[in-house]
Amino acid sequence: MAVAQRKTDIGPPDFKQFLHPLIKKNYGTWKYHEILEPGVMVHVAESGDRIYTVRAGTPRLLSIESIRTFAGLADTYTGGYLRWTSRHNVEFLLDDPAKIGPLKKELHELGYPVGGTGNGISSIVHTQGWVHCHSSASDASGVVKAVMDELYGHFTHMDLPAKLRVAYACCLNMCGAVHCSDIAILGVHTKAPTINHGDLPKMCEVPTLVASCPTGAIRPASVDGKQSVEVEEEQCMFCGNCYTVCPAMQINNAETDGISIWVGGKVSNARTEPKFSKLAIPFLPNNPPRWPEVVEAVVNIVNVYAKHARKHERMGEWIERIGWPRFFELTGIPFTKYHIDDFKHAGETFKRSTHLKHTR
Amino acid sequence: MAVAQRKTDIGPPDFKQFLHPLIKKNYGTWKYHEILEPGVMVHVAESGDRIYTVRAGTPRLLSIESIRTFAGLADTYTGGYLRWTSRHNVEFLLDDPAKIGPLKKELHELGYPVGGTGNGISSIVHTQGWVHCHSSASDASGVVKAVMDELYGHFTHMDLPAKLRVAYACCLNMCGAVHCSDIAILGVHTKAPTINHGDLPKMCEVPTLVASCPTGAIRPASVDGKQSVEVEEEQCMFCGNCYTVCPAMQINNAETDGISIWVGGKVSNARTEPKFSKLAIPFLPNNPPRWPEVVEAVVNIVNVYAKHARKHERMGEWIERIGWPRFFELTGIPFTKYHIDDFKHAGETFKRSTHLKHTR
Amino acid sequence: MEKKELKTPLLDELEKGPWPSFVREIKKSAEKNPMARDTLGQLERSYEDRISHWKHGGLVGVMGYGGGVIGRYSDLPEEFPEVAAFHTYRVNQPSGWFYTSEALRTICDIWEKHGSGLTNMHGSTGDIILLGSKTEALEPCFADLTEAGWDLGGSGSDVRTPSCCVGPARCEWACYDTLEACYDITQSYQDELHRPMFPYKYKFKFAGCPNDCVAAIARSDMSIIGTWKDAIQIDQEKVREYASDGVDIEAEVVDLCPTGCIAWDGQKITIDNSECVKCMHCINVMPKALAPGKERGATILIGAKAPIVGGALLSSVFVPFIEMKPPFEEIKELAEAIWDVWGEYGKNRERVGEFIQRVGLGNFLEEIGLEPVPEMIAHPRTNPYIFFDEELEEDEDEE
Amino acid sequence: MEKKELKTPLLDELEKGPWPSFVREIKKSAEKNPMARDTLGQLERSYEDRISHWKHGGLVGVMGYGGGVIGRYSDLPEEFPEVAAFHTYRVNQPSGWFYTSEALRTICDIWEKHGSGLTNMHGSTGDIILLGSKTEALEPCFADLTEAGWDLGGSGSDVRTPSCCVGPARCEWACYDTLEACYDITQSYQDELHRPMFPYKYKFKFAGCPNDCVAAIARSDMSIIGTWKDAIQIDQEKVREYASDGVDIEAEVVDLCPTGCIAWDGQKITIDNSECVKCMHCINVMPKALAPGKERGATILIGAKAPIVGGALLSSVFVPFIEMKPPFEEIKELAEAIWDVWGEYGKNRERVGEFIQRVGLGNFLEEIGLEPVPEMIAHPRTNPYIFFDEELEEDEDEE
Ligand code: SRM
Ligand code: SRM
Ligand code: SRM
Ligand code: SRM
Ligand code: SF4
Ligand code: SF4
Ligand code: SF4
Ligand code: SF4
Ligand code: SF4
Ligand code: SF4
Ligand code: SF4
Ligand code: SF4
Repeated sequence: MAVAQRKTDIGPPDFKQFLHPLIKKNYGTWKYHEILEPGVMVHVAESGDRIYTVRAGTPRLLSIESIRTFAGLADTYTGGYLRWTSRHNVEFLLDDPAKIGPLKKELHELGYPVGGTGNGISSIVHTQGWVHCHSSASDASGVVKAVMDELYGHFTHMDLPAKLRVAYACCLNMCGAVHCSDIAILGVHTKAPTINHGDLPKMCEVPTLVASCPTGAIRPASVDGKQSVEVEEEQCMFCGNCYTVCPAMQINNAETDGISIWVGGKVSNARTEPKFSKLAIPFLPNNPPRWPEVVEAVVNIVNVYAKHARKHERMGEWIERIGWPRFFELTGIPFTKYHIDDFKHAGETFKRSTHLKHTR
Repeated sequence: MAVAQRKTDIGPPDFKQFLHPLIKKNYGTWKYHEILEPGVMVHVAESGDRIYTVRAGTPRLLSIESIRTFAGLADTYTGGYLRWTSRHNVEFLLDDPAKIGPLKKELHELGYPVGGTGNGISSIVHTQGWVHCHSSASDASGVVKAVMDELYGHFTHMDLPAKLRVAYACCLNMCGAVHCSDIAILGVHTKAPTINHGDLPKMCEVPTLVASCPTGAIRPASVDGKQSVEVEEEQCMFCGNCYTVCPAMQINNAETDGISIWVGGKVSNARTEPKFSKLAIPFLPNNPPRWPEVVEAVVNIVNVYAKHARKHERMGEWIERIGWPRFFELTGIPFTKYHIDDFKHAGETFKRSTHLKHTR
Repeated sequence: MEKKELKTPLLDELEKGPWPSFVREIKKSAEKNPMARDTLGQLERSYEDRISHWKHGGLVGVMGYGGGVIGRYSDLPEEFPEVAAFHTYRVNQPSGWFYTSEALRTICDIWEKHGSGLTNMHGSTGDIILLGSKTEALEPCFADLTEAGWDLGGSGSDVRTPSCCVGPARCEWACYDTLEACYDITQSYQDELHRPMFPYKYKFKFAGCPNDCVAAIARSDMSIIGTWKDAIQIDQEKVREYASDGVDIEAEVVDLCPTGCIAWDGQKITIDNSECVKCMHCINVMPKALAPGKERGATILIGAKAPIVGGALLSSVFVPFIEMKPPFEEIKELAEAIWDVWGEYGKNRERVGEFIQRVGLGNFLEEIGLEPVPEMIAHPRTNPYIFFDEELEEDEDEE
Repeated sequence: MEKKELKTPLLDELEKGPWPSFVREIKKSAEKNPMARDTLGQLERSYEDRISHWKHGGLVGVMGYGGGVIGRYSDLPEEFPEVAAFHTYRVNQPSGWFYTSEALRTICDIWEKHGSGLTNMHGSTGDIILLGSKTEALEPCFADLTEAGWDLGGSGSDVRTPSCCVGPARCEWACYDTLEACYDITQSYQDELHRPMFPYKYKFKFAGCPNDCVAAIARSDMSIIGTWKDAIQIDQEKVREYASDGVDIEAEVVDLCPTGCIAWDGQKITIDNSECVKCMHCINVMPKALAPGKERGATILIGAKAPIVGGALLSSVFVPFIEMKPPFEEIKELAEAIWDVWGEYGKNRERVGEFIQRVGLGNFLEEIGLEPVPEMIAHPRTNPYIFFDEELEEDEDEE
């Protein structure tokens, strides 16, 4: 096979060649923006120029066929200019407001919803799941699809007190900003790894493996005369780190893998400082293809939030105002010992004051 | 010597026998109180009865001569009833307001200042120091006396934005609520213990001693053929725990012991949750008999606080409002690497947002 | 021994200034008492040398007791023979530090007879500290003390002398009887107080309301802090009086309420009591107008301690609300359950607050037999490292 | 190989409902592409079995690069031979994810030729993910990509593909040129990006203002977040417009300002800019009326990471304010200084945020040669365990 002349370290193409002429002209001199309707924004430059954005949801996992479709739409409506957002939405950049309607119509017909702006729910940042990752405690795209089918109305309408960012990760590695999301859906393993003693000596170095375990649950052991390891099950917190360094430590388990729900994180510095998400539901079963328990749990939390939070109040800000006891009360989620931190900084999460509401 | 019949486990006397009759009568039915002037309060019962309190500062270390003097004052003015407060002040309990003036006058003449109530400075909770403790990095009573001589006006006048609680402890054991004080003055060792290899094998068990060190700085070693230990000086954080378990680990050091200053702690749940004090000044020299550097540092902090805080704002509440950068700016205290936590939960004290004032 | 003139130029400096002087106090006793005189001498030496001249204590005490006396020896016994041994008693104070002049005189007389004549009124834990006794005087002094109705407090790995705020004796905010609770608990645990058998010390402190005038949350393994459940009592007439007397209710009260649950319309305040976190601030500012509710009790918190060696801790919520009526059975059951678990699994010199962090609050609650409630935490865990039990799936299915 | 009919009843369920379906996407490619077809088949099996059927990657990649390709193998290679090896490329996206239709078509054509026809637009780090290539296709595909002007991003223990918010291209709040900074840094560190030589991964993210639309503070080892120093720009006329258009300025702006530094008198707002912490909230609510100040730059924070294995971290302040002008020398000097220290002393798989906590921020700063400033911390230490240097006394005497 004739291989083309090989280049390396050229880096990404210069973004400037991909900018809409109107953006190039008004680069860095935007004055303000308005959200005209869900998914449609205008940014007005000091020059008076206006660039219109139409944002559409995607499943992130895209066939090249769909990308070509988007390219076609761009050619028709934007002179060929488009971008993606940090949450996997596609954005078409128009200089002619008259084209917004027709573009929206086409997107609608193609099944890509226009929305995701302002005080609503945007696309769920997510990860590989069973589509490509070996560590995943659940699928990613399937859970996301099932949940978004129910949250759809909050994508196409800006009807929540504030932005509500949902994220999904399929294992504790948490690829994505899952740990700082208003609602985080997280695949969890709940059983210690099964050791393949046959493969282990071939595939892995025992000292590296032993060192990989943060709780020291893994110890060298001789099994059937071969150098291998054993796991002190009581000490295992199912982090999967051993599996990352050694494939013979099978952490995936069809029976005991499942999903946990976390709430109240945020990234922006708006009003309050960025926050981590906190545990709401420790475990829900893996129930493909539509994970009804997970969908129901997320929808319930969104509904309670939508009903009780004040304008501009993110999930975490709302919960901090009302207090965690009331969050559990209002959502009906049972509080368990699993909610109580017992990791390194656990003591920092205990309530060290008498500021209590005593309403139960 | 004829020893009286020996009793044990009788416990403390029943407090009820020591209560003023008016207190006994109105026990648990107090309605409200007023601070009539610094050090003088009235508590009014539902029955309409009134009990007056005159509070006076003491050095805490009292000769029985002085206690007898207080007893005499009580006989004269209160029918013999008096108490001490949780901050080592003495309180005389009167039913006759006409006696307040004469009692105050006598106390004044005896050199016991009346005050310590309301938004001012009460007595400094403190510890043994060189008067009785073997661990002390500095004296207690002497530092307290020198500081209170300068803060005296805030004891006899209620002229601060809020209560300001000063506490002193002579070593990191922190006997007293030093760690939650508006201003804490704390004796510190700053050099690793000197090991008395001669005494060590006689006085201490090496394994216990090794285990006592939180940083693992102590290791068994054989010195001149005897079982002893050595200290990895770089790992020592001068906590003195080894000295507590083994007298041969001499932590006291005339050259390198000194005093640190901490600010912004509180105990009450009023408004904000209780808080720990935080490091303001890592080290000031031991300079008996009047510790001028320490006195100056404390007075400076009090003055800056008095000038800038709002009404009802405790030291820590004020600092949290203005931010730590401004605290260091206003007080002129240099910020050093010692202020940055590097202990177990250090990461929790880093600034993890962009909420900054950028005014420097 | 011949009485030399004692020069204390450094300490004399501390007789100057307006604040009452401890040097003056030592001198008062030193006039008659040779132990106090040597105390003064040795202290002056410390001031010269910038170092303590005391040595470790070693085991001294009174028969049958494991605590209550702190042993202390001078490292300059030749120069200051009267304080060669200089042990202190911790005498258990009465609840709320209430005395009669007569009771005080009794103590003074005993201490004049057996010791240095120096005291601390009081120690940081709350005891009457009798500062400096020779070894041979320990037993006779103890006998006289008990005969007069006084007993020793705690030291070592035992229950430490409980203490409490002035409470219902002279404070309108006491949500339970701190003095009675303190007395009852102290009397109930005389054995645990006098005979060290725990992994480390265990302190009780009783505060009548969230102002916590005895600093319970900062320095007691079991902090019992009064609170209430129902509505704050309001006398609107008096609120208006404060307003017209110059209290800026908007700035001083409304704006400082941590939950923003008070409103003031110039005529009356309204409180959304379901949002109130019982912080006391509004009540503190207007004691004539506001008062805690009527359904009163206490929050039990556990685990406070000073920094040695894992870092200081504040107590954390254990029971959000408990009624506080004699004989305080729930408190006792709780304390004993804690001692059982901590006593069995706690390490030497591990305070209960550290122990709980080591074993995990969730596991600890299970051992104690207490239900986890969200009031115990500031927020749920942020890390995903959950130790799921084996029976997880079944548990969940039950819901 | 014969084309059997593929039944995917479980996945078909996920074609229902209003949200665009990833199953539909896979099917689109599966119509022509056998790899996509086997992806679908194996995924259906995962849905039946409730488990992933992928195995660890092992070392695959393109010549001369240590990263940019994630190796992946099926554990059912007999049943799904087309995805027996199914590696992904991470193709370095352009700053701000801007494309032309032409550029996209080029990528699609290359990927049609060499791979599964499936992509992620984009990966969580920001790359264009080309999902599924056989081992033998890796080199030719890479050659075509670079020929067309595209290069790979990072994977493994190297600089990871930097990403940035849309910034000055379409946002009025960008306090510096995020796109240029991202491009410049990416180009400057091609070697560090393609040849893993660090203890672990190192991510850069560039956000133009504290809204942080690229979640830099949550997931980048070096988070460069735009901010300003001077006064917020105010157009009072427009403020009044918002007010009359129904924005409740008191409730929505004044009450929510974290430092309470805005006031509104019904006619104009006043901001005490010395108290403003640049949180963006007031500006977010009234974009026509308010804008960040003119003295703009960025705050550099370091150390964010996901939880594995010491718990998640947010980045923390490292340089409170820095000007952001090409060629971004300060950022580069800082990054390189960090890599030197972390590279030398960091443990394997220890992110820089964890490393700093292990060695102590104070020590780290000394190594890097940066002055400690109080902006770096939320508050000073509360524990008294200070590692005093030997030269302490002299240091202090100098002041
Ligand atoms: C396009 C995008 C940047 C990009 O380079 O791709 C973007 C664009 C804008 N963001 Fe954003 N944000 C984008 C991701 C984010 C993220 C990151 C994320 O979600 O992972 C955040 C942090 C979220 C968090 O805190 O968890 C983010 C927090 C904000 C905020 C602060 C919201 C808050 O109150 O906390 C604003 C201000 C506002 O909306 O009032 C904001 C405002 C804006 C503005 C209004 C900025 C402007 O003047 O143009 C843009 C339109 C907002 C809208 O969608 O309503 N943008 N924005 C991203 C769109 C994602 C999407 O498709 O939905
Ligand atoms: C007598 C005493 C209790 C005792 O049993 O001995 C006591 C008595 C009262 N305290 Fe206290 N407090 C006493 C120690 C404390 C302590 C403990 C300490 O200082 O170590 C605290 C916690 C301090 C802290 O947070 O660091 C304390 C925090 C308060 C507060 C809350 C102040 C705040 O805003 O944070 C109040 C309310 C107020 O003053 O507005 C209060 C209020 C009161 C009232 C007004 C209660 C009442 O209605 O009678 C009493 C007179 C206050 C005064 O002195 O102005 N008391 N008070 C203690 C006197 C100590 C002294 O001699 O100065
Ligand atoms: C006398 C007293 C200080 C005072 O001048 O008032 C005192 C004095 C000593 N304390 Fe204390 N502590 C005293 C109240 C406290 C308090 C305050 C309290 O109880 O409210 C604390 C902080 C609260 C706490 O318990 O954490 C306290 C925390 C310590 C510690 C650190 C314990 C910890 O877990 O962090 C030690 C070290 C130890 O136990 O080895 C200690 C150890 C000591 C020793 C026994 C020194 C030793 O290592 O052997 C001191 C004997 C001094 C002497 O020669 O008389 N002392 N100690 C206080 C007891 C008097 C009394 O009974 O009323
Ligand atoms: C593809 C991607 C997820 C996605 O679907 O988008 C991904 C996929 C993997 N990540 Fe990730 N990470 C991806 C973004 C992230 C992010 C988000 C980010 O970069 O903004 C994070 C959190 C931020 C961070 O870096 O901490 C992230 C934190 C991890 C971790 C935990 C690292 C840590 O220090 O805590 C691991 C575990 C590891 O490094 O061993 C990890 C490991 C992995 C591995 C390589 C699995 C492994 O153990 O070998 C995954 C390969 C999946 C596959 O088969 O393709 N991935 N990973 C993202 C990269 C795409 C891209 O280049 O654009
Ligand atoms: S979150 Fe875990 S399972 Fe999911 S893609 Fe990342 S490493 Fe793989
Ligand atoms: S899953 Fe984590 S805790 Fe369990 S054995 Fe593996 S590395 Fe250790
Ligand atoms: S603080 Fe330290 S030196 Fe002072 S009395 Fe307590 S144990 Fe002794
Ligand atoms: S002083 Fe503390 S840190 Fe230093 S050797 Fe002793 S026990 Fe260890
Ligand atoms: S704690 Fe409360 S009840 Fe006790 S004295 Fe203080 S204010 Fe009164
Ligand atoms: S007690 Fe505190 S929280 Fe409750 S209403 Fe008063 S100020 Fe507000
Ligand atoms: S981070 Fe700031 S500058 Fe960047 S897109 Fe978001 S709002 Fe605009
Ligand atoms: S940016 Fe934030 S802190 Fe600054 S004035 Fe606006 S709301 Fe207040």
